[in-house]
Formats: sequence, structure tokens, C-alpha cells
Amino acid sequence: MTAVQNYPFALIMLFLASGVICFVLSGRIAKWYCLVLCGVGTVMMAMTLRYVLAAGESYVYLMGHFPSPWGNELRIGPFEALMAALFCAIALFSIMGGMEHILEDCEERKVNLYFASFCLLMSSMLALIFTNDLFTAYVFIEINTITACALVMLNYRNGGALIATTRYLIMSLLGSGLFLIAVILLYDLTGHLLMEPLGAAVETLRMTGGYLFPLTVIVGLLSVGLGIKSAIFPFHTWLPDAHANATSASSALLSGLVLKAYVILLIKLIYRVMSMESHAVSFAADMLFVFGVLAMIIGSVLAMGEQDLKRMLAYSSVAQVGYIYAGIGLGTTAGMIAAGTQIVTHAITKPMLFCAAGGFMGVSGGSRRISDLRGAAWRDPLSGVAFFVGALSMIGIPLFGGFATKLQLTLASIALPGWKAWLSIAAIVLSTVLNAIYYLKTTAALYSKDGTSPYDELRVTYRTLYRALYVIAILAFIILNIWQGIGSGTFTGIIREGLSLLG
Amino acid sequence: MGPNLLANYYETAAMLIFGIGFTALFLSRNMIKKVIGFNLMDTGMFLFLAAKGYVEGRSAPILTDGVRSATAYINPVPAGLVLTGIVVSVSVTAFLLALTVRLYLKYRTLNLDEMLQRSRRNEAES
Amino acid sequence: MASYRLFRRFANWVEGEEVYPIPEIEKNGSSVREHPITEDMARVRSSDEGVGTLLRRWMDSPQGVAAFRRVYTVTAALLCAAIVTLLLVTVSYLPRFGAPDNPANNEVPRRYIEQGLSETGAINVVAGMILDYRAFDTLGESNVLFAATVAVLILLRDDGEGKKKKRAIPELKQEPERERPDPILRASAAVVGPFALLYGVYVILNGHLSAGGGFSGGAILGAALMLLSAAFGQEKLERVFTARRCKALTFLALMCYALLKSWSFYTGANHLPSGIPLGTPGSILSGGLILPLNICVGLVVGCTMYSFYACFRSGGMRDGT
Amino acid sequence: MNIITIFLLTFLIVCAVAACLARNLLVTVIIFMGYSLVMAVVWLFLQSPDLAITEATVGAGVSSILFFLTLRRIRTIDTLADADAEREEEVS
Repeated sequence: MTAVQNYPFALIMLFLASGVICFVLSGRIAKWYCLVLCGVGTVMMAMTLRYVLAAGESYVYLMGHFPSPWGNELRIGPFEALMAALFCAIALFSIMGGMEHILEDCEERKVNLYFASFCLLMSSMLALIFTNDLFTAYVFIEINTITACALVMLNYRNGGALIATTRYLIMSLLGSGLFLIAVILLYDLTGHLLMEPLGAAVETLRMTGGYLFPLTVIVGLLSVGLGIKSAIFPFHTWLPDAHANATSASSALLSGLVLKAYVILLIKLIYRVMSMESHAVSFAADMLFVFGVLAMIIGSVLAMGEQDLKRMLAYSSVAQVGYIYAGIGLGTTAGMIAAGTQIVTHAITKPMLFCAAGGFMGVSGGSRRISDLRGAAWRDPLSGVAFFVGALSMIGIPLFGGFATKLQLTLASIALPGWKAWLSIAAIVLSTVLNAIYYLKTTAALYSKDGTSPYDELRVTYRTLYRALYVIAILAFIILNIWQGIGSGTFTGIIREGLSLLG
Repeated sequence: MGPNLLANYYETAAMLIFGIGFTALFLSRNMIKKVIGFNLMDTGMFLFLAAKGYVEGRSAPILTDGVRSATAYINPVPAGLVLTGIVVSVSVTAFLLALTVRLYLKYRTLNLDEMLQRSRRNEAES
Repeated sequence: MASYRLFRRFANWVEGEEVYPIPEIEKNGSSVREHPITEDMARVRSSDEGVGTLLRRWMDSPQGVAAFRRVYTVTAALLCAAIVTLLLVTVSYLPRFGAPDNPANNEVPRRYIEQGLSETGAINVVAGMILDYRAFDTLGESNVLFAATVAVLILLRDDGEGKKKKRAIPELKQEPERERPDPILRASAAVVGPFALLYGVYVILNGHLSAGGGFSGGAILGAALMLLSAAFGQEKLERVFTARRCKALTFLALMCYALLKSWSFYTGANHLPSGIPLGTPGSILSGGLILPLNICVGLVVGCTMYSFYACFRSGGMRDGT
Repeated sequence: MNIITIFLLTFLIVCAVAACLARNLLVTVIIFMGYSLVMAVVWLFLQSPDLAITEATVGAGVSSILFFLTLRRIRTIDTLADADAEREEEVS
């Protein structure tokens, strides 16, 4: 085994241990430590990605001395490695972009606890991406839940954050409860917890026609459980408050990464346990598709009515997650590729928008209301540019990331016969129009200067240290976005190869 | 309806407890009741798992008298999973209760709806 | 009649009418409940526009709140009922309880039982399973506990202002303990406390030989510490067991755990021998890594449980200085 | 199927319902404590002593203590707030 193959495992353990280390470090050191760690993680994951792409195959990493049905395993392929590299990079840029606000919002002596939570969150997301074992997934889902809530409630002196955390936590617990019960039922029917033997056993059950009813229930529970945690439409109610009340770095992490980790787990489950063929005709796929389409439209409608910038972005996340689920619900490989592309697109766009929102709030007395933010884009030009790029990307203008998704999703829908194709294309068109309306309206508001704002004379300076970090982060996000828009083939190609290796 | 509802009486009871806990967590507006509901939900699931590991007439998987045959002991896997689960459940309980204290400090109520209304009113006033 | 009363009670509960433990709270809350809905809020928002705003405004109006609450409650109750029914029907299809030929009794538990002793050295198969075969789960589990500690500390630790030990949040302060702790509590704690501590240590050290292990032993340790602290006062206990020591102990134990397990994962994945002797089955010093891991877990759990207690009781532990 | 397990399981369900419906939160927590103890016994019947010992210490011990502490903390918050309110009234 070459050294590169150890990196995923090493990174998970490194983040776990760093959580404990940050607990004893002071906040001043912990923040730099975390930045360095994320940078190292990005490099390590990029090397792993290069290795698996060169090898052209995925490999299994034993966690201990015992092979598949007995011990825990990680599984590393191009899809997982790409997502892990992306997650580390986005986390790095999100923290860089929101560093100033973290230090403002957090009590000084609790900064290190924020970074401890952050490290544990990262390790849990990496474990969710790589794990090959359902019960491990459950345990790390719980770490993810607790630490994500900890990141939201960081600024608990703002009362809204506390209530938002509570609602988020309770919905998440319902979701993980459903997930766990599904895992238990699955264990009862097959006697396995690892995905490989589990998939084989489920296949056998399906052949022999045994336990059909419990299997259907299990698939439904898994989808709903993970759906609640990634805020699929009827269960999205916790999301706007949680994402709007958190500090901007936390909002970026939560919307860009945490929602996606569960979707990635769901995609792995579909490929490795339920098998693509049965997913295509299953009830769960139709359900996810309908929820996704509804989310695309209703999320946009709700975002249109928002007067609060961060809540608007949060509702837009609901709509964007809808795209992912619509892609999964199509039930074809092309749909899955579209979903994967959307994961990448949203992960590089939404954190940028949240960071920019943090920038606007910084030059407008901390208000989140769009009416108070009028002209903020002139006061903080870089954030203005970032918001504009993000808006164009979310609308789906060619040359920006969002276009890649919409293209893939449209292509996947056209190839499909029947009601799903029409519904999905109609939803894409409608959602694009709605997106354009509210994003352009907001951008126009941000750029309109009517001389009434008390902050008009304020100009942001990019000279201080944290602002320099912010500039780097925003530039990186913009570059990633344009890369995804122009060279969308890169990521989509890796996703295609990764998904074919997953099955 | 399958044939085994009454034969699986442990599982049936476990699912009922799970349902009670789920309902309390979902519907009750009092934070403490929600936490209790969460605990009931989790113990219900653990009871289900533990029942799944049991095999009629076999003993606990502690190899005492040198008996090493798999037919003498029950399945140890569910027990291990439940142990892990109990830790998760007590951690989450502590977290939820800490949130409850904080919320009570801020809003002087345990009712989640009232908290929401008050925080909305605060927002509208500010 | 009784069933009707039960139903009424259920309905009341669902509608959120609760009696809190202390009637005063009811009194406090009622002043707010009189004008629960917000006409001024509707006015504030009336300058806004758009479909979503209209929807929100309706939802914030009294009729809207009532209607929304009713619809939400009914839907949620139906949803819960549906889930329970679904699960019960599923149970009726599952393999029979206690049958030896259930799918779960396959080659996995067979190897755990038949070769567990020679592969892990643990007499308690469950301990061998969670700390060796499926150790990654258990590592995650202790980090769940750690994550919860971090979250509780964020919420409840009261750092005070500056170097002075003044509390930042007066309400978080416990009322000064004027009354002496209960004599019955003190006497029984003096008898039970040491034995409970000893029992916790016993359970931890015998985790691989008999029922129990790091987690249950640690919980017993934590409970014993809570008992002592409740009986003899937190200050007295924290003269020995200071915040800094507690933190250091947690840190060391978790790091130790992570390092030991990393070594074992690393060697396992690279097919190297781990080089850890398993010892004679049945003696205390056996079971390879299981005993040290149990000790680590026990320490972490004990410290965590006690720091939960300290946080809930008085906003965290003091430094002994 | 023996009578004792049926009895214990029924007891568990009744406890669960009662804990949710009880009006006094202290009663709720006490019922929950009893529920945890019975659960430990049930697990002993299911040949899982590891679980029984853990549930007895965690469910009936630590969790319940945390609940009690929370209730007590809530009462403290109230008494302090009341005292503050009284003081303000006296001043005015």
C-alpha cells in the first residue's frame, strides 16, 4: 500500500485529534492551526484524487485488522476523493472569509471551542464521505449534528440563534432517529452493516422476493431521514433560521458542506446498497423527484418574499438542494451526474454569497435587512463583485457555475421519457426565472445609492490581516466558480468516472 | 399484515415506545418533554436492537467456561451497537438540556412556540 | 369516561397547555400570553411586498397562527400515527424473535464468538467487538461525547469578566449555599462515595473480562463524583479536581485513545503486524489494547459527566488557584 | 412468552405514555427514571448485562441527574428574577 492511500484515514484522524487539540489551545493559536490544517487537508485530498484517477479504480481501506463483514472500512474512489478535496478547500475559504465575524460574534474565551467544533465537523463530514459502514455513518451523523448546531449557536447572545439551534437540533434528531431505525431494520433482514455484503444480501432478498414490504419501508425511511437533515422541501422549515442567524462562516459551512454530506451518503447508499436499477423504478425515487421539484419552485418563491438578505440566501439553498434531489429522483446515471455537478456548484457558490453577505453586514451596522443594505456594494466593492458573480451563477448564466448544473439537469431530463422530463424542464425554467427576479432585484438594491443610508460615507479597507484573508477567499471562490462554468468538464468528468466506480 | 406481530412482542413494544417518543419529540411544545421524548425514542430503538440479538435459550456472550461454540451465545453485534447508541443519546440529552437552560434564561419559558413569538416580536421591535 | 379524560388530557398536551413545575412561572408567562400576536409586527412588515411576504404576514396574524398551528398539529399527529403504523406492520413481517436461524445470526457473530478470544484476547465478546473489530464506531462515539462537552461548555460555561472571578451572567449563578447540605446526604455519601468510586474503577479495569467496560465504569465514576460534590460542596471537591486537571485528563485520554487506535488502524490497513501482545486470556493484563482503551474511555467519560454536572450546577468548574 | 416479560413491557409502555402526559415536570423525570431502571431489567432478561449496567448508570443515573439539575436551575433563574423584580419595585 502506498503512502497516498493512507491519506483519507490520516486526515479523518487528524481532524478528530485536532478537535481535542483546539480544545486545549487558546483561540488565538487555534484559528491559525485550523487554517493550516484545512490547507494541508486540501493538498492531501488532491493527491489522493490524483492517485485514484491515475489508478482508474477505487480501493478499500481496512480500519483495523479484519476484512469486510467483520471490521470497519473506508472506501476511496474518485467521487469521494473529489468531494473530500472540495470540502477541505471550501472549509478553508469559508473560515478565511468569515474569520473577522467569528472573532466578533464569539466570546473571546470560547473561540477555541468554536474551532474544536469546526474540526470535529470536518472529520465527521470526511468520515461520512468515505465510510463504507452504515453504523459508522450513524455515529458520525450524530457528531455532525451536534457540532453543526454548536456552530450555529456560537453567537448565542443573539436570541434568534438559540431558537434556531433548538429547532435545527430537534429536526436533525428526528431525521437521525429515522435513519437509525432504517439501519437497524436493514441489519435485522440481512445481518450486515457494511455496504458491500449489505448490497449483495439485499440483491438476494430482492431475487427471492422475501421481505419486500420491510425493504420498501427501509428505503423510504432512509430517504426521509437523510432528506430531513439535508432540508428537502417539506422538512426545510428549520433551515432559514439556522442559516440566517449563524455567523457568516458557519452559514457558509452549513449551506455549502453540511447539507451536501448527507446527500453524498444517500448517493452512496443508492449505488452500493439499493443498486441503481431498483432505484430507478422505486417509489423513493419518485418521491424524491417530486419533493425536489417542489423545493425548486417553492424555495424560490419564499426567497422572493424575504427582506432579510441571509434568509433569502437560505431559502435559495432550499431551492438549490431541490435541484440535487430532482437529479437523484430522475433515477438515471445522467441525473446522478447532474446531482453531483449541482453539489459542486452549490458548494462553491453559496459560501461565497454568505461571505459576501457578511461583508455587507460589516459595512452596514450589522443589519441583515436588504433595505438597510442599500448601497453596501459600493462601500465594500469586492463583496459586491462576489455577490454579483454568485447571483449570476445561481441564475444559471453561461460562463458561471450554475449554468453547468442546469445544462446537465436539462440534458438528463430530455433523455428521459414520460412525466418526469416535462415536469423537470418546466421546473428548471420556472425556477430560473424566479431566481433571476430575486437575485437581480437584490443585486440592484445593493448597488443602488440614494444617499439616505447613514453609512454612505463608510469605505471598507482591505489592508488589515483578516480583510486580506477575506480577499484571498473571495478571489478563490470566484475563480472556482468561473472554472466550474467554463471548464465544467473537469468536475463533471471526475464525477462521471467516480459514479461508475461506485456501482 | 404479516404473521409475526405478536410473536415479535419485544419488537412491537419497542416500536410503540419509539412511536410515543417520536410523537413527544415532534409535537410536544415543552422543551423538557421533548428531551424526554427523544430519550424514549432512542431507548425504544435500543430495545428493538437488543431484542434482535437475543436467541432463545442462549446466554450472554461472555466466554466463561471455555465454551467457544457459537451456538451457546447470543449475537453480540446488537449489544455493541446499543452501547454506542446509549453514549450518543446521553450526549445529545446533555446538549438539549443545556440549550433549554439557555433558552429559559433568555425567554423565561419552556414553551418553544412562545419563545418563537417572543423572539419574532423582539425582531420586529428592534 | 376515563378514556375521555385521557383524550382531553392528550388534546391539552398537544395544544401546548402545560403546567410547569413551579406555579410562579405560569404567572410570569401569563403577562406575555395576553397579547401574543403582533399587530404592530404586521404593521412593521406592511411596507414590505411580495408573495412570500403576504404569506408571512398572514401567518403572523392571529387567524394565521391559529390556523397554521391547527394544520401543523393535525398533520404532524397524522404523520406520527402513520409512521408508527408503518413500523408495526413492518415488525409483523420481520423474522421471528429469538429464532436461532435469523438472518442476523450469520458468519459475523460466529467469528466474533469463536475466534474473538484468540484474535482480541477479550473474554467479554462485546468488549472485544466494540474496541477491536468495530473500533472506528467506538472512536466516533467518544468523540460524540466530546462534541457534546464542547457544546455544553459553549452554552453554559461562565468565564466571568477579565481576571476577576466575577460572574458575567448573574442569572447563571447558583444561589449561595447558605443552608448546610443535608446531613443524611452527607452521611450516606461518606459511606457510598468511596465504594462507588472503587466500583467504577473495578468495572473499567474488568471491561474485557466481564460485563461493563470503559463507558459504564466511567459513568459510575462520574456519578460518584457528582454525589461527593453534592454532599460536600463543589469547592471542596474542586480543590483536588480542578478545571485545568479535568481538561488535561480529557485531553490526554482522548489523544491516547486516538493514537493507539491510529496505530492499530494503520497496521491493519497496511497488513503489518500490530506487535501488541494479547496476554493470557482471563488475567487483568490481557486483551491487547482493550484494557488501555477502556481506561482512556473511562477517564473521558468520568471527566465529561462531572463537567456536565458542574456546568449545569454553577456554570463550570473553577481553577484551583 | 412469559408473564413477567409481558408485564415489564406493558409497564414500559405505560411509563412512556405517563412520562409524556404528566403535568408536573418533576413527575415526568421521576417516571422516566423508573422507566430506565425497568429497561435495564428487560435488557438483563435479554442476556445483555453490558447494556443493563450501562442503562442503569446512564439512564437512571446521569441522565436523570441532568434533568433534575436543569429543573433546579430553572427554579433558581426564577427566584433570582423575582428577587430582582421585587428590588426594582421597592426602589420605585
